[in-house]
Amino acid sequence: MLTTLKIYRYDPENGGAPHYDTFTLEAQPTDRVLDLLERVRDDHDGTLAFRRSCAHGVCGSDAMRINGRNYLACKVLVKDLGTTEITIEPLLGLPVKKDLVVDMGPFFDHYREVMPYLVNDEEPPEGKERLQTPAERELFDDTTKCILCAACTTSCPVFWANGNYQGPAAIVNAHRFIFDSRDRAAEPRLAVLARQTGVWSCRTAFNCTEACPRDIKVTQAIAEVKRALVRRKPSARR
Amino acid sequence: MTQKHSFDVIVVGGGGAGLMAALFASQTAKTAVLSKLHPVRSHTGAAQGGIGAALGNLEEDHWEWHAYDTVKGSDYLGDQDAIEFMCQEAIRAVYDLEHFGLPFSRTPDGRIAQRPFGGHTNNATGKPVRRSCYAADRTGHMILQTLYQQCVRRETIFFDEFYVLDLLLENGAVAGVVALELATGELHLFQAKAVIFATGGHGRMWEITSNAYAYTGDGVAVTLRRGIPAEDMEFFQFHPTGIYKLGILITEAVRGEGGVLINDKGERFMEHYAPHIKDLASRDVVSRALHLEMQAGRGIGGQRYVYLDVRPETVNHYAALDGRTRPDGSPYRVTAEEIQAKIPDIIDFCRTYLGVDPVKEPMPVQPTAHYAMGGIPTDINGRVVGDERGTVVPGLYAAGECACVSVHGANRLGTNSLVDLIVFGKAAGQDAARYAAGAGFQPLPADAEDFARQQLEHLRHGAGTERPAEIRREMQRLMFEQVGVFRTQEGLEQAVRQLQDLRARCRQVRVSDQGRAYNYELVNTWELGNLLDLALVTAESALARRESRGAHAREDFPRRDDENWLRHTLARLEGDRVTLSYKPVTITRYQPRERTY
Amino acid sequence: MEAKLKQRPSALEATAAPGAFERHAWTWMRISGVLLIPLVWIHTLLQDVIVGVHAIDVNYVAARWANLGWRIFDVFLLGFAFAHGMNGVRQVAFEYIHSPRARRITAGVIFALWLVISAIGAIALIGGVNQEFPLQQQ
Amino acid sequence: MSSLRTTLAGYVGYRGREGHWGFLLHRITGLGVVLFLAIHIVDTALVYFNPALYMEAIRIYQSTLFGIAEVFLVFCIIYHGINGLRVAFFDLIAPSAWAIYRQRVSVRWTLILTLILWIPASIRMLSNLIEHNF
Ligand SMILES: Cc1cc2nc3c(=O)[nH]c(=O)nc-3n(C[C@H](O)[C@H](O)[C@H](O)COP(=O)(O)OP(=O)(O)OC[C@H]3O[C@@H](n4cnc5c(N)ncnc54)[C@H](O)[C@@H]3O)c2cc1C
Ligand code: HEM
Ligand code: SF4
Ligand code: F3S
Ligand code: FES
Repeated sequence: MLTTLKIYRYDPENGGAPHYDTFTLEAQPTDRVLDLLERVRDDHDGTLAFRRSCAHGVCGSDAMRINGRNYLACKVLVKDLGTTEITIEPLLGLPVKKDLVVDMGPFFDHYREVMPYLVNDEEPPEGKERLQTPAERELFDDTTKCILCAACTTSCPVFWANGNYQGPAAIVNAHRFIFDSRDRAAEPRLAVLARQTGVWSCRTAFNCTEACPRDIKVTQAIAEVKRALVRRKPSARR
Repeated sequence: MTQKHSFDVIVVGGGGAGLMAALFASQTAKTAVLSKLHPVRSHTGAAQGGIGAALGNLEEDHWEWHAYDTVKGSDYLGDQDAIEFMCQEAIRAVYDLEHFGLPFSRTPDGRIAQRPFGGHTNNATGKPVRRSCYAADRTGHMILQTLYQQCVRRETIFFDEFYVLDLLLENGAVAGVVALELATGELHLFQAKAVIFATGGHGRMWEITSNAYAYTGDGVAVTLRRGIPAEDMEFFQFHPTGIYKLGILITEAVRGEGGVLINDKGERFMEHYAPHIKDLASRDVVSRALHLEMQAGRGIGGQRYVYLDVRPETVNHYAALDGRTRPDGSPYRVTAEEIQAKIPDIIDFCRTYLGVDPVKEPMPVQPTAHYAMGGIPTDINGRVVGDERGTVVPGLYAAGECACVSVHGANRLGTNSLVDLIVFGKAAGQDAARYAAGAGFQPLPADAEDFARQQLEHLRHGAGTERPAEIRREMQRLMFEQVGVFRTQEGLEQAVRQLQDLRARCRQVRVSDQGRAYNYELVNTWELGNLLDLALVTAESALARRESRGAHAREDFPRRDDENWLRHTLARLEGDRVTLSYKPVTITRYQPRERTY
Repeated sequence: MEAKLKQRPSALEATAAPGAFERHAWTWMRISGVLLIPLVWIHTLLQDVIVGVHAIDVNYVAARWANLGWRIFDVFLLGFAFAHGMNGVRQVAFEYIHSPRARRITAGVIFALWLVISAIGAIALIGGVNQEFPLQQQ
Repeated sequence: MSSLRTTLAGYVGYRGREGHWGFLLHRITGLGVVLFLAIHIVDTALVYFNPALYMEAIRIYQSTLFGIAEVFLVFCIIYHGINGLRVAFFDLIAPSAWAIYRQRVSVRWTLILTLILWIPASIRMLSNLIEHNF
């Protein structure tokens, strides 16, 4: 079927203002939007810039706005969109570098702020694993799935207004460690998230959860962090 | 203007192998990681099933068994000293990962959970053994994330979206690399005492592949251009279960959990090909079986696919027939919920891309180009070996899928690549740091980046009219048809001829994007050139090897020929000419035997 | 690029950061919100729906405030609703205003407004309807 | 980049689902109510400071225009209240309810409930208005 792609274009070197280009191409209902972008670059306009790698929703390269909503281009099929007119735009709230490529720097800055790594300076048992029951692991299973695609953070109305807000992805990655029974740094991590730019900025707008291509219950994770903060001993309030 | 940087160790690639190398090298040496993708986008994140290590958490297991299975899986082409080293180290490596924070799935008593995988057996009984340590079906994702997290913790220096174009050798030793910064289109010169390549595989030269767009064999192509041979390139693994037409991988863990392959007649055909471990035979065996079934018209509806069936009723039916039991001895039975919990991502892929729910319907699968056994020849310390006599290239290292140690020989066992990354990534990182501590910088010539610059200029401003996408598609189709699961003399000769044509045409390409920032067209075209180099080497190596071994199956030479071919291929590329030489296989305790499953 | 090399999180310095104000504010919005359901809804139901603005005048207010229970009700209403609302305004404002200076000023203005208007309301509630004025003027 | 333009473009242009619209409506209704409340406190306080002026104010409230605005005000109060209750319940008591299905359904129910409460109230208020003003 004939499909129309309207793609956001911006080229920093030609100094031009952002505009939209339209391409018409033949598509199967089961084509990924990423396949269409590939075809545009291959056969219509080689200058189109977008990131991609795995093409099946596990590397997090190609989050973008498709018909007004954040998706991974490789995880949404033409038939899922229910229309043959497809508008493709870069993520909102991050600086656009070229066409559909955005600067992920601010996103990863927020990620790094929450200490996204296991902290446990006790000697691990020599030549053995640290034990963790399936029930303990279940507590943070959901948030280990994050592929850092930024679909959530750039769909969040609070983040649009305030780029200092750490955003759902950073909170998800903090959650992954706060609730890991092996970790010992929940306190400093919670302290980061207790700042005005942390979890309290979340207004439960829920766009993040709807956008997450890994089906992570993002808002729930944020709520769990909030609860951990509310229930935390006052001693943590330094 | 070219920017210059200087580091003791440069790691090229931010996947599992690269990050592991960086973590260990940076402990003592000034280290930086250059990666064309942001590290968390690396293809290690796509690995699903697990990482093999004889922890014996659920039943008896020994690293020697793991080593034997690996040797046998490799069809005796693997170097046994390296295999023994890897299987021993695997245990440590898995615990290291756990200590780094990797969220493995757990046994009820809190230890790392393990599951069966193709080719992993109890050596005493020949039955499948639970050796694959896993985190649901996202083991690679967890490894990649965990290693990246540790790098964040240790403030590893990254140059993200830097594309390495060239390796600089001076006086026979490493001097540095040349890289293109994607964001600006500028060239950077990195001076280094040691360079570790960890650039992953090159499955994108085939039409149907489980591999990422980024899998274009850059590391092997760069070293090949600089006179380093490529080892065993004819051995490329086709995974039996890729999603029909898309090639997206359905992990072997699906069969480990009890899934079976079914042909058009409703038969579990693997019974005929591997009477002992059936669906869990080694990948080359299963891929060939699929191919033969389809050739005989027993693909579903006569098409080129069969069914992979993991519906609980099917699993339970065949588990009962096989007499399969749980660790406690009770009969093996699964429910839809258990399947869902063990392979959530696979189920998600099938729903998304096929509209098929694997718990209710079987999945259409076909063999998909998956893994490069061959690559840059190295020793067990990751040092690149530049010739058949074992001469080490000072300062040059390789690890991960782009390297060939060789532990996978003619056919890699499932879960062994992740082991390879961790074990040899670490070894390479440590050895590179040690080397850098005792070595000085090689002087950089004034024209260091000229080669890369000229090539880029040629692509940008050449007079040609060829379109890179056309050439790429033709190459992919050609390779899938002629250099696929089964190969013949005529097919390979034809492939070589046509590849030469394609290479000639590729010299006439011209990219339309004249810009600098994020010029992906330029990069993709460069990658096409790399793939064509490796495709030619692959086809020539395959043409010369007149036997069938592991993943290399010749219809005209169906038997393994240890007398003439128990040896590694080393291919060199000069211009359009491939020259081949050979080196012996290291054998310690496992003598070549017939391989049956 | 060099700027990217600094990757150490500011995590630990955050421990010294702003205390628990935002947490209390968050809890406050929820607790006060729940209390506001009876307070605001009864008030609205009575005044706007059942009685209606056309029936309201100074005498009506005087009659209502003659009852101490209603006065206490209104004290709660004033206290909870306005503090809830003004904190809401502050939260919204902070979302759009980022510089610490501008935020301080905004917070100051909102706080002052809250204080003054609450005080006006409180004085009226305590003082009641001012009978000194000749109502017959109407 | 975060900016007012991005924000407004997102509010209007992002094709968010129930949560997105629920959030915007909560904000608008909250701000609307607080603006009214501020005025309302001051004008009611006139019963103490200046009862005559209070009567002036009441007369404005009794105008047709304000009568209609009042109907919307009541909508705001009902919606904001129910939605606030919903949010508070999920946050404080059942975080696991922050899941896609429950969220979508609960936002829809919030609107339905709001309408159920608001429509009879507005009928009564409007008939009041018609009775007195026309
Ligand atoms: C779908 C799938 C499932 C798999 N499942 C399993 C499994 O269950 N168990 C198992 O053991 N193995 C599995 N494998 C195999 C295994 O995942 C890979 O072999 C392994 O991850 C490769 O890791 P690597 O570190 O070598 O490369 P990668 O992780 O791919 O990293 C390559 C890195 O090199 C960089 N790079 C490449 N070229 C350049 C360049 N020119 N300049 C700069 N940087 C460059 C890339 O940016 C990237 O960071 C699977 C593979 C696939 C495709
Ligand atoms: C009727 C019962 C009420 C309940 C249950 C309620 C509940 C809530 C809750 C839970 C929030 C926080 C939302 C969040 O943090 O995401 C909130 C925000 C707010 N409330 Fe209320 N509220 C009620 C009445 C009022 C009243 C009467 C006013 C006006 C004075 C008001 C004004 C506000 C404002 C301005 C906000 C901020 C909105 C935003 O952040 O977008 N609320 N309310
Ligand atoms: S939480 Fe989901 S949407 Fe957000 S970055 Fe992670 S995977 Fe992407
Ligand atoms: S969209 Fe934003 S407001 Fe909270 S629930 Fe998600 S982070
Ligand atoms: S290309 Fe990897 S997530 Fe889409």
